[in-house]
Amino acid sequence: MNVQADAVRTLSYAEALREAMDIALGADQRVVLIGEDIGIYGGAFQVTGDLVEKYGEDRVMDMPISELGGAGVAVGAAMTGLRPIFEFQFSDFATLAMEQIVNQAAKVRYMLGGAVSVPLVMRFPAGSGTGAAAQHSQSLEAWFGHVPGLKVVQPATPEDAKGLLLAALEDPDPVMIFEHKLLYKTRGPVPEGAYLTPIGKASLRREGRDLTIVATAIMVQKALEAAEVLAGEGVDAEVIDLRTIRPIDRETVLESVRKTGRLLCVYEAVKTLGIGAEISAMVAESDAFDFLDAPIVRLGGAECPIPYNPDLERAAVPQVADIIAGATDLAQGRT
Amino acid sequence: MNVQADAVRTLSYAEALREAMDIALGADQRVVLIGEDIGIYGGAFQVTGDLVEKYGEDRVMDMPISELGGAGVAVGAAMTGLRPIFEFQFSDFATLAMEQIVNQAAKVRYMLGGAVSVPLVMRFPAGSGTGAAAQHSQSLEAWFGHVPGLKVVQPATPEDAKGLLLAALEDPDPVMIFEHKLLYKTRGPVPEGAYLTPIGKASLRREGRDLTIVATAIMVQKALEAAEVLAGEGVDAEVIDLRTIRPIDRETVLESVRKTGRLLCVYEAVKTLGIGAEISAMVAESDAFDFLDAPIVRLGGAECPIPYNPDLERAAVPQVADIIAGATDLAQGRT
Amino acid sequence: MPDTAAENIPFAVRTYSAEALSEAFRKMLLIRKFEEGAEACYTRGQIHGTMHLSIGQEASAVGACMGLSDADKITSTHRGHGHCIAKGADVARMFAEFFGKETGYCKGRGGSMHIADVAKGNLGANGIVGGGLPIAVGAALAAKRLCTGAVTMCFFGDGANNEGAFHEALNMASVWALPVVFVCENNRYGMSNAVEKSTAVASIADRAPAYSMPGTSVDGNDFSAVAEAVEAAVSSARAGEGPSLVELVTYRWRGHSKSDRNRYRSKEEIAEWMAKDPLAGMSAMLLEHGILSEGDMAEISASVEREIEDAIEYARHSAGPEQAEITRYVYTDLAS
Amino acid sequence: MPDTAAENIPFAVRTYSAEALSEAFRKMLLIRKFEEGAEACYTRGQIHGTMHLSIGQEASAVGACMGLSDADKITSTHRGHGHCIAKGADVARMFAEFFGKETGYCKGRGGSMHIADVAKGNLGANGIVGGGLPIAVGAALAAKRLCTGAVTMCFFGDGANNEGAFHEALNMASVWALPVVFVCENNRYGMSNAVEKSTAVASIADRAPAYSMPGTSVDGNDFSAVAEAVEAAVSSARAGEGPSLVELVTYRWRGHSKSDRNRYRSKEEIAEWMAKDPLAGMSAMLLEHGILSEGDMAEISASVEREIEDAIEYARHSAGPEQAEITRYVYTDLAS
Ligand SMILES: Cc1ncc(C[n+]2csc(CCOP(=O)(O)OP(=O)(O)O)c2C)c(N)n1
Ligand SMILES: Cc1ncc(C[n+]2csc(CCOP(=O)(O)OP(=O)(O)O)c2C)c(N)n1
Ligand SMILES: [Mg+2]
Ligand SMILES: [Mg+2]
Repeated sequence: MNVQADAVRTLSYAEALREAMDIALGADQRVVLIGEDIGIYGGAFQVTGDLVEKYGEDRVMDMPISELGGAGVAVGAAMTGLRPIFEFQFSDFATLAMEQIVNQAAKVRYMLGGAVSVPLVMRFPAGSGTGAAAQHSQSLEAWFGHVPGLKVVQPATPEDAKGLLLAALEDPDPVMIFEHKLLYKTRGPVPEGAYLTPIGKASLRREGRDLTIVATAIMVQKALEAAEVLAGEGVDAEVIDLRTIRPIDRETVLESVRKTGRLLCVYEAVKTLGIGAEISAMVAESDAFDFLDAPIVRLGGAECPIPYNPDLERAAVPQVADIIAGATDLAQGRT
Repeated sequence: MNVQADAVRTLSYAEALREAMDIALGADQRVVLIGEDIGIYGGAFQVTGDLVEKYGEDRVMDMPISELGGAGVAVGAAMTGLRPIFEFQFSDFATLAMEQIVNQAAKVRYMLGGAVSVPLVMRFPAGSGTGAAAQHSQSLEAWFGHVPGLKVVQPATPEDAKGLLLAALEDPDPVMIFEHKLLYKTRGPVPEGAYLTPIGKASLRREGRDLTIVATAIMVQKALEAAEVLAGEGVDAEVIDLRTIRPIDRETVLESVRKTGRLLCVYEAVKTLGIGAEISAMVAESDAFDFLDAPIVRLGGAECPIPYNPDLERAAVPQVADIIAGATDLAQGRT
Repeated sequence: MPDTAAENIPFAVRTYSAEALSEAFRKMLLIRKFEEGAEACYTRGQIHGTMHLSIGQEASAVGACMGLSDADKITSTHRGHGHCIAKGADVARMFAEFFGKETGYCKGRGGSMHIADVAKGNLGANGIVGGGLPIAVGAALAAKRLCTGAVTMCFFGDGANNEGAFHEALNMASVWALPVVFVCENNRYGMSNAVEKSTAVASIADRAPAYSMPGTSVDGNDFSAVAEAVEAAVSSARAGEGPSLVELVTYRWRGHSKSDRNRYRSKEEIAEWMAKDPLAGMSAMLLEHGILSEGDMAEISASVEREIEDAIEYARHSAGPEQAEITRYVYTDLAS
Repeated sequence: MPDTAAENIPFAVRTYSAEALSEAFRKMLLIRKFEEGAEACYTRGQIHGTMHLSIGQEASAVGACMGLSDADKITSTHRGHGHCIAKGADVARMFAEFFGKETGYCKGRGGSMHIADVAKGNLGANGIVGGGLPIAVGAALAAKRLCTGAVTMCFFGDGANNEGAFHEALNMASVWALPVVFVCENNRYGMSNAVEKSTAVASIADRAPAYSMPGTSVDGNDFSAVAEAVEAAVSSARAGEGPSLVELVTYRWRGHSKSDRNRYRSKEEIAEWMAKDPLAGMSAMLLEHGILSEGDMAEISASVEREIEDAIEYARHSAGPEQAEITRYVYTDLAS
């Protein structure tokens, strides 16, 4: 696969993912897509789109509504020569397939002492904001961050969506991609051709001196918006897009905290035991602890299922105003 | 139910759990036990023992090997008048039932605006140390700590095992009890009759001035052992048994850290995103941050599945010597 | 026509009172108008989220519930408005829920995919395909242990029948001989996936022998056929004879949800099924057997339309939840 | 007896060469002695953890694998030692695994419940009941897409047949017409739960029609009957005719695992089944048809015993893994 990027144009996040799959299907006969309604329907979020027309039903496979079995099929196929990309229609349905993801995909290489590997890519439309209520709006990525054997990414831009999907396909181990549903229609520059966005590397999206904001997925966009407003108020925020939940890019986060002395973690998942807990703990047990000028603040989701009512739904996850308020407080906190 | 404790005798942890179920089955016709091999076999870990002989197969129900369905049956029964105690044979098999636990049991009350509740008790033999390898040795409690709607406890002593199980049965909401398998045969004083150990309250197991150790489940016993050794070396450790993972007893932990200025979190689960991450983050964002004299240290499980080889298996989770070493370093750390 | 031989009189006409039949007709019409009203509100942007309409499946919802009382339970699906109305819900509180209001059945927390009416025995729609199957078995277990005499009816789709939960639920219900009726609304598609491509059996009812339970398949658009098949299953459950599987073959006229472009099926197929309109069939039967006149029907229709209009008004004017109450109902308030 | 009509000659004798039959006998004996050796080591405290012995089920493991080559795959279960040996594993590396040694098939990381031999096509035992079912379907999908001509054989127990994974796996294998053979070793119990109490169908093979696939049930202690039924299923899979379900009715002589007190079954029942010893049946058949003499068998038996002794010695003297390598094999080492 050509890892050189060519020209740059604008695509939506969904289009960028589709382009990555198109490249992979075209380049490697072992690549197959498996999922519910990913064929003629084009995917619940139109990510696979018309790929079935180009590659046929043997390469873009609609499966019965059988998430556990389907994930297991993908695991078995990956163990024996295929390169499946498995789409969960909503990340919430991973709850049906935890057995295959956690007990099999994540562990079989280790349990067999390295005799097999599971080059499996799993895609998860995640997050709230679509009015689909508690069973279709969860952010469950932290669970998988707790599981050795898995790699977990959360692209925040179209460019990274494509690059991380292609990197996941090159990876010999199972990679889970959490795609925030509200990002699908967002647009951004996406290089043509094949390129790899490294798994395990955070991205410094904005430099700043006063505090570090570590954000994931859609919160990266919100944090950047907040940072612009904060700049006007004299607060210079550094924004790090974590990109990978497992393994975490420790050094990029620590370096920033050593510089700014203040850390705000922003994520959509339920606050307790979300990724912000790990970021905070990682910093608090590192040498960067000595550079901290104020408590580490987390802005996470409310401690409730995602409600249906749109006002409550918005209130259940951090918004730009919350980030501004949190950052302002933190910047003014004791030194 | 009589909530007064009577005399005190010694029971094993498994016996204490059985006694709690015996009391409940005797006192309330709505209580039923559901699980695999909990009848004539007495449970994989002999926790239900001979209860089926006393209460019959309608109250102590062996179920087919159908964890998702079984958990769903328990949810439906709890919604409509029974008080099921559902035993997962190993906590690892919760991976098959995450759908019912997380999407249904945890959320249905909220999704229905309070119109129903799910008074369901789930029991999970958990943890490593039995040579059963990667799929039978996991510590997955942190996942559930991330899920609003659930309560999660980890009793460390026979007394708490009984008291928390009885408290779980009195609770109108779903409660998950993680029972470390290596604790089943440990013995301790257990009051007779019915009594409730409060869910959401940590227990101060040992007072100390130099550092705070927050431990869960079997790590409580290891931390107490370590504390004795540390005392001989002039390090006075305070040991808190967290007991409940969700909701966390914030105040007990913060108060201790305000006093000692040093915090060591010890837990068996994989370190990354385990409960120690939440404890650390909770402290680091609280006023107790200002009392910290050193980084917050976490001692968690290794970043791998639990290996079969016994030496590796031991090395995969914190041992007494690790706690002593960690506490010694921490106590000597900068002030 | 007093001379007609009994065997030519449909089961429903033979079995139910004129009042009951008239009420069934009214409910079917109410479902149709409710769905049309919901669709209109959705299109106008008054309802957010997504929505799965059951237009075309009215006979199945209402026919199946004929043998149930309020003490009996149902578990429903993402396509659950019809079940909810069939089980006796108030459409005003349903609309209020869709509008996200505090007066809704779920106080605005659940929306269409979680619509429920616990007082009438509806334990709730479910956003998880197959999620209600084991829950129904649990409700049946509770009824059996508590000797309530209640039956639980579990609605699910053809797509759901390929979930592991289906297998586990039917197996347990059978080995424990529980009073539950599994009603599969086979509308030929699980979202875009045709039954022929997803399901390794010609008729879902053919899976019943794998659980040693009776399985029947009937025209789900024929109110009387539905009622007959499901009543038999309910009676047998109530008599302690254990579970049954009933397949109701039907069709959804609208797309799967509001984002469906219908690319997986043809206009002709849709038209063919629209010609088998269950409401038309019901009207014809009631007219033929003199249960209702055209005039009666027009009156019912007018009252149903008013009911829907009033319900939408009620929903619109109800108050939404307080933001401060966002975490209320996560746990039972032990103080209160 | 050259005059015997062909129909009186067992399938196995008609079909396989003397060498193949002798090898099958050797493997059955090897399994028996392996399990006895493992049990002894366990009792002596040389092996830790738990262990599920397949004594009594040797005909099923060896008979089922008769039609497979190394290119064909199997997925196995927690009771997987027999499958592993039947598929051609080296017992020394198996013992080394049980002893937790670096020379073991899993380098000491997996133990009995994860024993595998990927080079011979054994994708591994599984600690999760039913865990291997969808994985087998995936391996069959890969074989079909990559046109390898390989068949996948999926072993599972009667207990596993009530898992949702069973339903989903069989359904998908059927709708996609994949080259997989589902072999249910029905040993009458899932741990302590008797089939009659856990499974709503008289014979597991009766579940095949729910997936429109052939289902057969045979005496799993009769090597020839097993080979005949499974060979047919393998051929049909290889010919592109899709999956089959074969039930092998057998019995485990030992408890479920080492902690079993056998309270759920009677001594008489165990004795009855021990009288149907598959090894005895195999010996009798080979003697009767002049394939092996008593002397041949004694020789094979002696060599098998030596093999087991040597294997245990090998395992004992092998080195264990380095503690520093505890996280090795979690991820592929991209540097190497
Ligand atoms: C476990 C799960 N998988 C997938 C979905 C997405 N989804 C919602 S409805 C549906 C189709 C269900 O088909 P069927 O059971 O036939 O019901 P119908 O929509 O036809 O009424 C799908 C795939 C879901 N909600 N839950
Ligand atoms: C998902 C899961 N549930 C339960 C268990 C515990 N367990 C291990 S083997 C077993 C019985 C399996 O019965 P069966 O499939 O008939 O196989 P057998 O042991 O009889 O060979 C049980 C309950 C498990 N390992 N995995
Ligand atoms: Mg359908
Ligand atoms: Mg068995």
